[in-house]
Amino acid sequence: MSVNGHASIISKLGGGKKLTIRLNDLTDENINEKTVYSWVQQGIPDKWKVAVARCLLEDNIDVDKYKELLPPGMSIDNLTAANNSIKIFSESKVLKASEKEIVLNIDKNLALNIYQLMLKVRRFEEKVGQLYSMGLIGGFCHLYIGQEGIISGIESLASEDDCFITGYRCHAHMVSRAEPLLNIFCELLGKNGGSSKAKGGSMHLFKADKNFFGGHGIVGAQVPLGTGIAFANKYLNKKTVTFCFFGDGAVNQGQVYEAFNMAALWQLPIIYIIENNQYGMGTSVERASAMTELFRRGESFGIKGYEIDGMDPLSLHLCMKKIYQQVLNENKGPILIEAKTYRYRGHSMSDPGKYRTRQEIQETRENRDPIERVRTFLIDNNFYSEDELKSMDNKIKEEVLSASEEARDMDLPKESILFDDVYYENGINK
Amino acid sequence: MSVNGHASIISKLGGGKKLTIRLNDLTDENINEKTVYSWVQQGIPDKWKVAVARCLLEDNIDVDKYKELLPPGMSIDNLTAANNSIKIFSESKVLKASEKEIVLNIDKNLALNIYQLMLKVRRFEEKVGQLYSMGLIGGFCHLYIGQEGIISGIESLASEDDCFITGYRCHAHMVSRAEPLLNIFCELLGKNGGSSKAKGGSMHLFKADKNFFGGHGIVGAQVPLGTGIAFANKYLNKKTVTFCFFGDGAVNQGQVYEAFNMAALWQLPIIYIIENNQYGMGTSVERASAMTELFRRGESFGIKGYEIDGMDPLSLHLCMKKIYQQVLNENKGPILIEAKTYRYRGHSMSDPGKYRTRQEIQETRENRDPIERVRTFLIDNNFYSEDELKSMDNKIKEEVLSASEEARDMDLPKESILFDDVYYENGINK
Amino acid sequence: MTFKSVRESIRDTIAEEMRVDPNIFLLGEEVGEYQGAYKVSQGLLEEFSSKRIVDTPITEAGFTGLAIGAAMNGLRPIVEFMTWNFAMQAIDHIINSAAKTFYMSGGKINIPIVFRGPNGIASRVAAQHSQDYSAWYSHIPGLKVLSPYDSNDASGLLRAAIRDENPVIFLEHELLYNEKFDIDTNEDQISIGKAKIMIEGSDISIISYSRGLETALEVEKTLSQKSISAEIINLRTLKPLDKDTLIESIRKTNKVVVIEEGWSQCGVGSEVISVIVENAFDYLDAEPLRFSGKDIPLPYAENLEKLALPSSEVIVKKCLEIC
Amino acid sequence: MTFKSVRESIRDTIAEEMRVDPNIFLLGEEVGEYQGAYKVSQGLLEEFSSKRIVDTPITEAGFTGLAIGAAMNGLRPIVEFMTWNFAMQAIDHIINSAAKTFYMSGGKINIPIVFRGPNGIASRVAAQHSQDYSAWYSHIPGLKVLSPYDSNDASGLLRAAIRDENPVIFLEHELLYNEKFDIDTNEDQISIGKAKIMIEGSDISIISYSRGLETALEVEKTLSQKSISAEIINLRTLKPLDKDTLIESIRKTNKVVVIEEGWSQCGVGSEVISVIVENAFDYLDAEPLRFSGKDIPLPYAENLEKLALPSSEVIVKKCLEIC
Ligand SMILES: Cc1ncc(C[n+]2csc(CCOP(=O)(O)OP(=O)(O)O)c2C)c(N)n1
Ligand SMILES: Cc1ncc(C[n+]2csc(CCOP(=O)(O)OP(=O)(O)O)c2C)c(N)n1
Ligand SMILES: [Mg+2]
Ligand SMILES: [Mg+2]
Repeated sequence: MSVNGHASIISKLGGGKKLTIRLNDLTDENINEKTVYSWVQQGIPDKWKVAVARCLLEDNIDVDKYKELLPPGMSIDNLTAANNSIKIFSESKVLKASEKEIVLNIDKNLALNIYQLMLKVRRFEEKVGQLYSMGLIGGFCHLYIGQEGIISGIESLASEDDCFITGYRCHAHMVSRAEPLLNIFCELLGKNGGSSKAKGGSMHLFKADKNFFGGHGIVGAQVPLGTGIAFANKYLNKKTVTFCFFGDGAVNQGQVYEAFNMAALWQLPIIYIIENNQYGMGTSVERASAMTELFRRGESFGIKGYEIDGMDPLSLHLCMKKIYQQVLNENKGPILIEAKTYRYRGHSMSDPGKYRTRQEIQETRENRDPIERVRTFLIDNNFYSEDELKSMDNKIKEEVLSASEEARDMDLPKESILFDDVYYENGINK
Repeated sequence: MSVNGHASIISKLGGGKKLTIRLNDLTDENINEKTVYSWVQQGIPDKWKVAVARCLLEDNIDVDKYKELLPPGMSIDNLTAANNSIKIFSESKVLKASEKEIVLNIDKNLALNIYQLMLKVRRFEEKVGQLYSMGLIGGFCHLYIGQEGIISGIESLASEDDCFITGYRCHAHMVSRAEPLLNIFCELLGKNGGSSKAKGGSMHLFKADKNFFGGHGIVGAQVPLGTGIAFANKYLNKKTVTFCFFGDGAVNQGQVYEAFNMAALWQLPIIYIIENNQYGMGTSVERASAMTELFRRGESFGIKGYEIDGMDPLSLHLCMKKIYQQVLNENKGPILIEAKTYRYRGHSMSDPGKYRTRQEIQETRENRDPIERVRTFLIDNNFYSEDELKSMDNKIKEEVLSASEEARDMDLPKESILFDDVYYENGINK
Repeated sequence: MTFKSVRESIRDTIAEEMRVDPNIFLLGEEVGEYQGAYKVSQGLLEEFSSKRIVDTPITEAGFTGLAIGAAMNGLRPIVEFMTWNFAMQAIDHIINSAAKTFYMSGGKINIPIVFRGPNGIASRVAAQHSQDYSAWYSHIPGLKVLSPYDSNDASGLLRAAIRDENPVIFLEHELLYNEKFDIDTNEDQISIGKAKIMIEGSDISIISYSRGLETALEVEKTLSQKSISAEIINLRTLKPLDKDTLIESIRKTNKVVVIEEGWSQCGVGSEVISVIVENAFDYLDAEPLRFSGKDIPLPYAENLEKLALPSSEVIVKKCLEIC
Repeated sequence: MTFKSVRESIRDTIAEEMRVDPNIFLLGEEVGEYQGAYKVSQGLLEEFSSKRIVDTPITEAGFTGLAIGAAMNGLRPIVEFMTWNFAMQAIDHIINSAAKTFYMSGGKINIPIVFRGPNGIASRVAAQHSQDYSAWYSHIPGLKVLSPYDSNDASGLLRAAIRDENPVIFLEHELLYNEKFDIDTNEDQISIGKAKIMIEGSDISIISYSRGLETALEVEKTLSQKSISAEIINLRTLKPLDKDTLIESIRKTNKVVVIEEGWSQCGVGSEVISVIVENAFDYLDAEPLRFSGKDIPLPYAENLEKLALPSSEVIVKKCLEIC
């Protein structure tokens, strides 16, 4: 394109003065009006061609015109990504706190909290697995072992007023929201004293007084439900954030996108968290999803997404904290998080698990275990000694053991409660 | 960044030779190895900085490194859009055939076909509107007036083996697939001889022998159904394309995304066409959709999307033809099209239409009418005279009138058919 | 006594309740700016603003789940389905998330929510838009199912529904919206679970609900001309069913007819008949009669559509046979 | 005569039919590589490849609609729902797209498709995973609804379903999958619409379906020890219901008991009772008895779960009262 061509572009864009203002607006540089005027004679320098092309694009001036302005390695399509309407698409990305940030921002107490919660969940789940194998727990039973970093990294930044909701893999969320272990064990064992009066079982745990809304057995259902919880919080002017957890399998459910659209349309204070443990039952993400970058699944609905390593609880905590504050204080919800994680056990206790290799599991356990990771952090930073951590673990194990023993000694629920809780005002259904 | 910095970048990228190969690979230019070598001494010129930054990005070399390489007006996020993983996102775009392309590629016959089909649909629908107002048609009745450019631009490139499916706004698709007008009128009037034996009415028209699969009353249902039609074609090794039409309101239905994911996962030969007439009943796109660039609604599922002006039937025809051939011959399905259009009438015949201004309708009719547009083309290119077109119109009007009169004279359906067609082997339900 | 249409009765009741309780809100497709697809919510947006009259995208599963979530967390949603046909897209949430949660949570989480909209047939809209869901919903424990006939039912039952702490299914009928009836101010709020004897009689009990009562009342008129005294029972609540009223009536009349526009198999009629034969077998002097919509998807043509619904002439004829 | 489990019978029948007709394919969640959540499709992927044994994402509405579309266009899909509970997400397609299309299109488009999977209760999986959909589906014209009890039913009815040109609902029972039964080779294909008299009797007719028959057979055993001769009827087809067999049996025994695991209101039992009193009223010597799952969401605890289901002891006691 001749210098003449460039001159005509500049005039189409309103002349040197207007263009200067636009370029300063568009970029971080502070370009001088004179300089821009000089381009009429000298042509637009390579450095500025992209910015000028963006102006042309904004004004919808014929496409062919700016093709030539683009440097090698860029197409018009790439350029459009720079303009407003598509901004959202390029904002999704992988988030990670660096080692340095972690050391600077996570103190002994916080790390301990995260560590202890993970450990409590792990020991609890291990015991549940044992009880199930002994035939003491019925039905389906989905363990969270391997995924503890996610709930712990989040619980440690949330307030009690913040709301949680998840699917059937919900024991950890109960532990996290401080339900006494005894009650959860009683529920799983089908005993009097169970969190849901032994009516719901493993998949239907709730802790309404701490804003944990369950515990839902239908894959994906918690996404609209959680969106409604956030809707209510906004309606009631409550300053809280809702955390809505679901799986990489659930992510293909249509109702998820119906909820995304409404959440984005009404700017609801919710953070959606895909716990991507890489399998929905026996189906790997690749076999279930055409687009496997699940954190991008909100983009078609205007929701920003971030991928975070769920096996690195401290990094997750820091990244989530920023997002949490944006949603809480700056009305930046909804946001979508894909937390990469892994479950060490089968989908449920009855899963033969032939769809993946032992080695895959082994390697993840050895190299990426979230508890080990924080343990190392605690030791490396001289917060605790090996011995201290060992005795901490023992204490938790004892707590778990004694709660489970106590639960085993409990009675079956009274038969008289069979017809209770069908309707709120009791009795009508009897 | 000093020249030294640039030299280190070049070495990180494998040196001048490797870099040359990569740059040639990445861009359309043919850059010389010597030139690239010279950058070690002289620094990377502005023109090439973007391409080099892309190489760094590809190799996952620390982000901060290439920040400085980017010209004003570009951010790293924009840059990522140029790289593979997000390729799909930037491929969605607005398509349009230029005046020149239209003149070169659309001959008299083709233009006439498109014109006549549009006209036939319009005159048919006008008559239906009259009959409805006279109380002769019952229930809901959704007219297609204003949207004729879409079906006509597509029918004129499709074969009889290609499959169509749509929602309740389906009269035009029947006309397009050459159902005798008499049968459609009979159906609408609830008469013997109706396309669906007067059992389905306006929303449930089918022409199985020409691969039109209806005519569905549940918003969004046709999207999985259409996907299944394409699934069957692929399974049976039939070389055909399925065109699945739905509205800007339907686009928020979750099942649409379930279908998108499967279509993309299994690479089905289907083209989804959003007929964006800007309203779902009384709700404008802006009030229903968080992300109003509906052609991007497939991106989160790996489906490329294009926006096309549905009021410019000749341009639409040419753009769609390319896409059609890609899907048919190159297995490039699924593809998503957003055809921008407008309905001149109410959502259904009973819509008071208070959600938009008369002026908005009037302006669209006057400035963007698809029939007028092709009429002008036919005249400007001296294919037909005003008079010829006038008499064409009269002929169509007569055809429509006589079919409608004949239909009005038909009997009501026989009462004996009431229990037919519940089950395939008749009689069981009597 | 006021005289008003069913449509206005529903609208006015919603407005009255919303004025009292700020946590009640209405959501659904076209309820706001469009004033409701069937104009039931006319004027509400103006009074309550878009915070409380919420237009949704066309996403039944999504907004139903959202409303249930909101109900779990302190609000009292009224969900309008443009018609109940479209609620099938959301039925998993209605059953699994709304009806079962109170029980599954051991009484921890109750869901005060009303699902409402036109149910059953409209005029000439064919099979996909013409299904009666009365039987399906009344099959489900955890739900209450209400089926108003006249304006009085509409306002009194809807008030009870909105004030109820449980998920309530409220089945309106489009072809009754325009009908005007007297409103009995003594029945400001109608007890859920109670049927209403609309006309007392001694020879035969005719039991129906919703628009079926139009037919029932026609039948009663003809029978009374033939000196047969029919008792007309309006079920009002389909779940829990008012067994007592039904049984008592049959003990008196010894004959029973059930009329429903919906399909017969596992329908409301089958339940009513079963309850009666289980509990008043010895009082029955003739086989119970059931008149339902024909066992076919509803056809579009005017003559066929009419044939598909229960006809008062046929019912009268059959009644005469057993009376 | 072969002796095999219900699970194998279903699998083998699918395989046999697939070998004959290349347009039959199976799709659903985990049917392929995982070999079926309940291992019903064990080995099928290996034999038929992923073209015909199609693992889907967790998208019930989507894959159901997709399968129906495929059936409109020349294929014969078998859709496996991991359990019927999850089919609620897809029920709009089953009813509006599958059941109604043949009628709405005036006979132009038929949908040869089988929807199958475990229905009703499993063990200890609580309310969201424990619903019996028999009553709902048999309410709908345009569907055929089959409910096998033993291996013979499973293979014979499934073969009929797969060969049928209409949408067929095939309701299996997880707790029967492992049970082994004789297969009667004379019943290679069982006629849809015919009930089976499993045990002939003269004193009382006990009618049931699916796992309810286990209870029915227990009851029969106890009654026969007390010299009461019970006729056991296996409904097999829930829609269309075999009225003739039911009526004939009652004409003989003059007493009727219906057992179902599902809920009672508008349930299968209510329909059976209605059909009987409408058609054999004068033959009934006692009020019909109905035993159903309790009208509550199914609880998780072992003792409560048991209480929620019909118990043979209670049934025997009631039978003795009327016999
Ligand atoms: C609607 C529905 N379909 C199917 C199921 C059966 N099911 C339970 S869990 C599950 C897999 C879900 O996988 P994912 O979302 O990845 O969660 P994860 O189990 O890995 O935590 C399936 C298919 C269900 N519960 N609900
Ligand atoms: C599931 C469902 N919900 C609601 C309706 C009622 N309804 C019919 S058409 C329509 C609007 C659809 O708008 P759009 O998809 O934009 O199509 P258009 O009418 O503009 O062609 C609605 C809400 C329906 N038929 N189905
Ligand atoms: Mg998973
Ligand atoms: Mg529209």
